[in-house]
Amino acid sequence: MSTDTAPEVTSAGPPAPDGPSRVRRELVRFMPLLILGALLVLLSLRNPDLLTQRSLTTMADSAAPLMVLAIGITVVILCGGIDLSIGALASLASVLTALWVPTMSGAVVVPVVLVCAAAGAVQGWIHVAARVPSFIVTLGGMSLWTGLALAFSGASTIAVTDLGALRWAFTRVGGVPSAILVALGVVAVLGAVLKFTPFGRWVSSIGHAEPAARLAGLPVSQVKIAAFAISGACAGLAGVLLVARTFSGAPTLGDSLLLPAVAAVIVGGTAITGGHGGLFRTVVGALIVVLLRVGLSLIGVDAGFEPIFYGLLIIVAVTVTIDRSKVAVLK
Amino acid sequence: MTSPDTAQPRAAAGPAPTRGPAPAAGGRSRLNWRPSGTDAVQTTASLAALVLMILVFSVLDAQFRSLDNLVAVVDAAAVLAVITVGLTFVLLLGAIDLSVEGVVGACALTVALLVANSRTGLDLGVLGVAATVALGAVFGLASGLLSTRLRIPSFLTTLGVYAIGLGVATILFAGERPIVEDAWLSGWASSKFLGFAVASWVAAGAVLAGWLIQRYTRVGRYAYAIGGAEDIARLSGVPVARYKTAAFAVAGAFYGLGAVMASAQLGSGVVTAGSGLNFSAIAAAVIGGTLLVGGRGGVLQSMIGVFVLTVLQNGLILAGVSPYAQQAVQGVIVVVAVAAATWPVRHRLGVVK
Amino acid sequence: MSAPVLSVEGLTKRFPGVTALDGMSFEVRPHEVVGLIGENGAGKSTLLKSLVGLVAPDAGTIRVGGEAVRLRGVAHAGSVGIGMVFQEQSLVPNLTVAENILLGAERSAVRGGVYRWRTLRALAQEQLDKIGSTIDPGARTDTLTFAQRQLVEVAKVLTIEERITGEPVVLLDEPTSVLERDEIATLFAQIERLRTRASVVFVSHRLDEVLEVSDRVYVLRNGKVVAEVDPHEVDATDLHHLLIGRESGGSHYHDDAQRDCDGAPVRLRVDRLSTAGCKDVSLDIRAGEVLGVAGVQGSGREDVCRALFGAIRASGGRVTLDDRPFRLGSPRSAVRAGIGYVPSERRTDGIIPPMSVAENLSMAHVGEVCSGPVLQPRRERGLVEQWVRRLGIKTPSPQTPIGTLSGGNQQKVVLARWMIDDDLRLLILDHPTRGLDVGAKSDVYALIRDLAAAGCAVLLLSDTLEETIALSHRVVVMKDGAVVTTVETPKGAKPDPVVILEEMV
Amino acid sequence: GCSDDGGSTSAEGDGSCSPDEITLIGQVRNQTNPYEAAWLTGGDTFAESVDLEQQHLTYDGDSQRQQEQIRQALAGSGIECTVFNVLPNGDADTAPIVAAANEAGAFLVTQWNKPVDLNPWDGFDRWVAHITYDGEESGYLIAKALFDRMGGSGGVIALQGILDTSAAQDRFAGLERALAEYPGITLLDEQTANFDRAEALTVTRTLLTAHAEHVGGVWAANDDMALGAVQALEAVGLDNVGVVGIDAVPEAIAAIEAGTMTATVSSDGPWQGAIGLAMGYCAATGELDPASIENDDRAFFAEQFLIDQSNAAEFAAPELDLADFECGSLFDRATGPIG
Ligand SMILES: Nc1ncnc2c1ncn2[C@@H]1O[C@H](COP(=O)(O)OP(=O)(O)OP(=O)(O)O)[C@@H](O)[C@H]1O
Ligand SMILES: Nc1ncnc2c1ncn2[C@@H]1O[C@H](COP(=O)(O)OP(=O)(O)OP(=O)(O)O)[C@@H](O)[C@H]1O
Ligand SMILES: [Mg+2]
Ligand SMILES: [Mg+2]
Repeated sequence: MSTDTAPEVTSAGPPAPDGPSRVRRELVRFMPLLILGALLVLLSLRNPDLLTQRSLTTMADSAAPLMVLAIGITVVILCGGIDLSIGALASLASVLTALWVPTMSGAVVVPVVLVCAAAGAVQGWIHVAARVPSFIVTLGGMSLWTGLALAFSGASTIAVTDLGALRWAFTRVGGVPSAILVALGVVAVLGAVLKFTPFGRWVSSIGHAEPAARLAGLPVSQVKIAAFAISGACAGLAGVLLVARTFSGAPTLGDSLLLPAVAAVIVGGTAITGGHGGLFRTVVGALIVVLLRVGLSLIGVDAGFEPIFYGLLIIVAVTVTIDRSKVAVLK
Repeated sequence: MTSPDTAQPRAAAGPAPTRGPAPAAGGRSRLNWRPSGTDAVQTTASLAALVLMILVFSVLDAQFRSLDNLVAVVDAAAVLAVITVGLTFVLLLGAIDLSVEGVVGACALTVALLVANSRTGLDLGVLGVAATVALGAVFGLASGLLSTRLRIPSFLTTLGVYAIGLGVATILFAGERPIVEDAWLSGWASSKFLGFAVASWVAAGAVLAGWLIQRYTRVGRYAYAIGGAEDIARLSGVPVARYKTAAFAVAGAFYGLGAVMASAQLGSGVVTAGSGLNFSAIAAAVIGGTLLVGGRGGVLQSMIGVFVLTVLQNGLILAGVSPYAQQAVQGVIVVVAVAAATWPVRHRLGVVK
Repeated sequence: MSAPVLSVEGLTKRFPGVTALDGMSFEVRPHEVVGLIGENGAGKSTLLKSLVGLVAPDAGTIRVGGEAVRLRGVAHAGSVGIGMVFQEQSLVPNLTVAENILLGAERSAVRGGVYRWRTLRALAQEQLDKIGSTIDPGARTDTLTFAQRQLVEVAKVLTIEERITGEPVVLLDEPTSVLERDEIATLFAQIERLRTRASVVFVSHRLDEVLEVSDRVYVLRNGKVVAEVDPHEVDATDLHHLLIGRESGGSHYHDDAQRDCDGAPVRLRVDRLSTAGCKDVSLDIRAGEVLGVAGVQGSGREDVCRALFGAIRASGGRVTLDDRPFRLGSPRSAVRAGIGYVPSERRTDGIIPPMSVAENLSMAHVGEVCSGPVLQPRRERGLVEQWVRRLGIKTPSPQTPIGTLSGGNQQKVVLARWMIDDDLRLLILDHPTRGLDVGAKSDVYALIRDLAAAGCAVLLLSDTLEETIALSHRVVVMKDGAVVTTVETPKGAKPDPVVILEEMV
Repeated sequence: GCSDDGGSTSAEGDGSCSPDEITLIGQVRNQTNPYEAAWLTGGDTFAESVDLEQQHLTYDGDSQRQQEQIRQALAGSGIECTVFNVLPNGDADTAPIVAAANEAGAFLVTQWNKPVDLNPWDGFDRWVAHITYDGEESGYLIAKALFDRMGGSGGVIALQGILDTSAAQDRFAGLERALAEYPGITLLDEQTANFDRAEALTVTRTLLTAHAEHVGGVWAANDDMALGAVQALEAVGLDNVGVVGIDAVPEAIAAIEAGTMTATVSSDGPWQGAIGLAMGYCAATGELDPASIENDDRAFFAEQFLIDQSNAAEFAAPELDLADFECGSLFDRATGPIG
């Protein structure tokens, strides 16, 4: 929604091919990484254990499901929408995984991801076809998927006894937790699709200026539905990762990951209004959020002060990471 | 060409003529003859959905249409209504507020510790309530200042303020719940006036106040301007940052009042007094037509959403829908109701995000 | 002559890749109307924006009433007496007209912190009365037409008269580009009236208008003043010459390039098309033909275009494209069938401002730069550079965000977007030259001629009747949603605009 | 010091920690309710008695966060001498916590939630014990107290906890058992209020419009909901309705003394907070060998007390008896195996 009458745009200007602003531009780009490093150093001053290799890999491992969720919703946010159903969908996925693992073994991941992708696509379709704001559709979706998860699981936890089938998602490959490799694999695949096919520009075109994108004949509805399907698929995969980690599926297992996932997207510097941002930023954002979530409790601050520090630090983090030149109006 | 005689027949020619490729996100798009904005459609749709829901439940369940139940619905909606009024101001800006539960938690403890209670020797009464509302406003002010001065999205500032509020609440709680012993405040929940709980009247007053602020003050009008087109508001010399901050502060004051009401109802200062309220309030506002893009809807529209949610919850319980199924049913009904009501006019809608 | 109320010395503003203002000097004297002309991108808007504090100059001084000032923003500029109507519309869509007119200056309508709607409305009405407008101050702004909104903007800037006791300066950046004849006349009358009270800076690409209202005209090129002329001593052709810095070769409209298409097959046949704004419209276009559609606001001609492109829903009608039935669906299906559309509102509907020139150019036919589903950046760069050269698009690089280009160059990118399709069958042009300078207009005319010569059918809606007649083979006249007549406008036998005007109203 | 099945005490680090090497960690959902706050206070008291400090972890009822915290804590140093006393968020969360702690070699006591078929003796030599209360029994005890107050006839409303927790399900099963024994009592309605006070208030309020005339009692799966129900009853002006809950939070005991509530069941938060640490501490110092504990004691129901007006005063200010936490008397409150 930037007009050239907006002061921000005037002062920001386009990126110069080179020149002094280039350094600043690169700095802005890597700011999320810098802040991640700074936070890590800061926290490890209080608890040096945090900087050990074991601790760092554990942290990366912890971040994996959150990262997968956040990557999925990044695509929807880039389109200018929001998907509130990802947490509930991940929970449903965990229930389905736990239910199907006995019969399907390791192959269970395929149907689960497909089902969740379909669930996402249905939400996308309703949003597009009935023109109901994505907020409302996915809000409804959230309740529905939770309800289904409760129904399928009989409102209880389903233990997975045959863990061998999901061992691939919870082991180490050359010292690196496989879950984080899975997450990075998703980033690589989706990142490639966004970068090397027109899909990426369609997504940001729609996020920046949907009417213009429509009038240029872009497949706006299809892209939006696809974005929701991707988000759903990622939620499904995150659900599988959760099962591998907790040895069980439960109807509310992933619910609490919704807000941290959106926070990861924003801390990474993707504009919540759509258009500008990217997956790499979200990866770093997820790491920052996880660091704050676990790091703070381990440095031993009092119960009341822990959330206060969390609140302050997350504000500091985003203050530094966000690229203000790319968004005219911050909402 | 603006002569009334040429414009009139067109305007009267039937239900708002098709505008197509509907106004851009900023709304600065081509000719548009009637206020057929997305928000108007949404509001009508929600109202229709609400009426439909009431009719269906009334047919299904005799209890539902009883006068007692009307009172129950209104009383149940009171706290949510007050919170939603506050949140509406933030949504009008095009911003979002996730701090509700934290602010309500901190304020709930504060009010319980300031009025006559089981823990502190204080007995400030009305003054305590006022101080709590002011504390809410301070939290809102913090959200607003952080968003506008640091220029970061409200999603995160308010998430941060939520955490801070929760921390403050936890510190104030200190392991022991302060029980409210102030008869006047407890009376908000237990005494009735004209059949409704005093708290419901307080809520009604708050809604009225919210509507007056929205319509007759700069904070209210500028919230519309900023939400409609922030850059243009700035071009016109509106001190955008100041009024954005003010809108957040107004919202915070309403959260403070909501916390006071919740404490009165719960009988003690509960850290989680606001649990679930943030989400319900956003949902209520959006369902009513106060859209997240800003500049659309308003306090009264949001109230439609509040009643959609409250009636739905009430009706499902009375209709004996199993608790297991309630969540699913609730989600489906909200989507179906809004979608069905929007369906006939969906082609008139602009960019829907 | 009296001392200038506003003067600028050595003003310089550099944007990455361009110098928008290059040591510009210029002054405005009391009760004077100063015309400002220049090609797209000459720096006119940048100059005016720096005068209301929206652009911070890199060097130079701005003096108001002889005193050097550093303007901090619109509100500050307003307080020293400078008000502006922006080139892009700048009203808040969801507020009432009254609120918009007084936005940021509603002090007198607010008492004790309470808005008094009645007073607000009355104050706004006063401003509207000045320009003789019948717009309802209580109407929501997004229910107004584009032109009505332009008038509201003018009314809004006039509030400066009441706010300032000294000598206000009113800056008008292309206020006329979307106005109709009589509205322009009202505006000019206003400017005349203002002259007794204030000074005016007037920017327009319509040279005759500038000559008509101005006391003095500055000609800008590349951020510098290249000439200062007395409008009584020059004519439009001289200005044209000064403006583009070269002889204008041949006719403005490239009349010679119009090719006959009498024998060509019918490309598009529209039979009884109806939408909410038009009823039973039938017309046909041949391959290689430019069909103009004339009509006033509300004649329904926009509806016809948009319905053909699938941007709005048609309630009835049959369309054949190259004798095959064509289902009106979405813009996407239209594009796939070989139809292109250049929307009138470039900033919101035409371009995606933060994205690059290259991305904006290739977006509709991205298949041209892909193999399989994979983008080929090298092929894209080649294609984009080729079109940038071919159309003379001025951009620092193909990677530059299109939002920073001047209007004319943006429009050329939008045209190129459709021209890269070899099988483009029909191009719908909705006010394609809105806001373009004479040079850019001429370039766009040439492109339209080329397209038609290559066999593409063109459906043209344009700002002025002259332009419509000059470019078209035939002109369909619409009124109140229906076709009233069709006028042949062949090469060498162009009818008088008055003939068509009579049918329109 | 990795685990080897069977759990021998000879492995390095097993039971050979000197008292000052030991780290004590207590983890609960949050410190924003009296019950869990009291739990941590109990843990602190015990830690003090052995000259240590208890590290507090709270996860805000967020399962993922609990896992993240535990795993991160286990990635620290000196793990073989670390003791965890954990309240898993739900049944699902116990298995990964147990697996991770056992693998890292930390001593662990879990409470409340555990899947039925996961047991400490199944090769988890570091998982000292699992302690819980017989939820079915608690639900039954308060139901009986309620029904007796109602004179064995009338209608009750049931407020369930978070549906997918075994605590909620077991307690409700207890209610059903009692209902079967009291034919004069009818269950008017059952709804979930998610263990939440505010929600309980709204839900009860709604149910009262339908059942105000017939309701003689409200059965709630915890005290918080019971207190919410009390407020709802007050708001409608019904004052002869019995309300029962579980947890024995101070407010509920006060309410029982004041007569607005009928009964609750004590689960003794301070004791729970201390006993888990004590068990782990004894195991770490070698005074207690987990492998030698009887299965019946490694996963047991702890003793619980019904609190009504007759004995409410005794429970108003619960005090820890440090003698309960001597290594020899750790299992005194065990009433039998889970199941
Ligand atoms: N915000 C900006 N960032 C980068 N370049 C800009 C910006 N604004 C203007 N420019 C560049 O500055 C030059 C002058 O632009 P300006 O808008 O002043 O031209 P103009 O004379 O008003 O043209 P037009 O007739 O099209 O309105 C152009 O090359 C334009 O691309
Ligand atoms: N009395 C009035 N005079 C002029 N404009 C008004 C007046 N009241 C509202 N408006 C304008 O009408 C538009 C809608 O505003 P608003 O949401 O306040 O009104 P509403 O939704 O139609 O009714 P209500 O305020 O009663 O809910 C706004 O742009 C507002 O500026
Ligand atoms: Mg300009
Ligand atoms: Mg222009």
